[in-house]
Amino acid sequence: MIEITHQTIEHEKLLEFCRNHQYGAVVLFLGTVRDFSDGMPSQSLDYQAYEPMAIKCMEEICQKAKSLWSVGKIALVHRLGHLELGETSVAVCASSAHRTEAFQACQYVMEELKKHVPIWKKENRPDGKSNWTHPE
Amino acid sequence: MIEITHQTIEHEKLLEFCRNHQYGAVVLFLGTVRDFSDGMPSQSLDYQAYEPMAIKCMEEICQKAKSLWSVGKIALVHRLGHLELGETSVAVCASSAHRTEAFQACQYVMEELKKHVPIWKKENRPDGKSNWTHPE
Amino acid sequence: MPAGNRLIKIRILFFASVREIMGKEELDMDIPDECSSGELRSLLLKNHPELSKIISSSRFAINASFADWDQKICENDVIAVVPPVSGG
Amino acid sequence: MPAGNRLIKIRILFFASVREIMGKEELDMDIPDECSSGELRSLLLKNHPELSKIISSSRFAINASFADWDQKICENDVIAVVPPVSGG
Repeated sequence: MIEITHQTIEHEKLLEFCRNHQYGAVVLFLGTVRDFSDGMPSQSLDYQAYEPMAIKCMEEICQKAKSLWSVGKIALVHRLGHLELGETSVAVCASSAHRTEAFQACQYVMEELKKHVPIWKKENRPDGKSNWTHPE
Repeated sequence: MIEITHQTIEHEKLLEFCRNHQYGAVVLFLGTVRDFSDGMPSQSLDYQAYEPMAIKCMEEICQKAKSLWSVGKIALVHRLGHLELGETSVAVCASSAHRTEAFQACQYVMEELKKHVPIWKKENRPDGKSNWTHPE
Repeated sequence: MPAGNRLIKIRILFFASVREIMGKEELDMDIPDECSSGELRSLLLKNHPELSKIISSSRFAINASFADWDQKICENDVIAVVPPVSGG
Repeated sequence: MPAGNRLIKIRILFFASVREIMGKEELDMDIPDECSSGELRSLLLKNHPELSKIISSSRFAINASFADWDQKICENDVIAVVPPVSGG
């Protein structure tokens, strides 16, 4: 389950996809729009992606995670467009027979997503200014 | 939010408790009853606890996690009684401004819970035998 | 076992396989005053040798806190035999 | 820039601050045949010096895969300028 969506992310769907009688451990990560980023208050965010490439990268990352750890299922969904405070921008879920693998795979997917997947965030500040974020 | 319950664990309540505009990262762990444990098929599980001490230990573990990592909120719920395959036996949720802390705190709480909290699991096998689990 | 001047009333709680072996959830006992957690363990083992295997890997808790073996037990304390835990 | 015998048609996609600077989502270009990804970057910078800062930290993708700077571009390839990503 690898998706890019302009709608609200329904994390329950990721949990349902990953839960299974074979896997005793399920880890879900939600990234949500928070009040402050690097000390500056954010009012809202806009996400943009190079969609076909982003989907391809997300699939590669999840495949790689499955090759690195003994995990059952992995689900990864990223939201695009305009997001208000508190909304979910990304959700990752991993299931495994054992908890350590589920934690590691879930964390790995997030790290790789932030490093390589062509998705960009624009921070809209209360003063009306907005900036695309391009980490050094 | 630290609870022991005989009812189905509603993980959405833990997520709701931990999500917050200040915290951009939320990690949820679910432990579910799986088909095999140490190679032997399990049909169902029964959990028993020394409840007042278990609650106290769970509170201490969550306090300790908050002292070790910069986390926002932590929720921990353990189920008791009879559980069928696929049901959630334990749920931990942690929120933080940053994802690494949320992952680490959530994983720490699970490790400590499995080591120290006076809760016991009985495995009921398809052949009708059942055994309390006491790890060496 | 110290020859205490008097006896005190305590309660012992059993869980999991200890409860199965004992066939009961709790046991009220009169034990010598100044008895330590370790001395209570010896007393329990003397009366219930069938516990010897599981007791060797169990900890004791006094009033819902893990206790050292030299911790003294007081009147009305609640002692729990805590075999290796398996929650999660 | 190699003096290719002929020109090929390609499309370049812009995202995030690159899109803001360019004022458009994409640009169709005729470039020399056998042009590499790095040579296209030089060509783009020559025509749009305002991109110099962001291009210096950007990668290029050819047909939705990250490309090395010496990778050759073919007719009808879709090139994306990929500035540092910030998803999550």
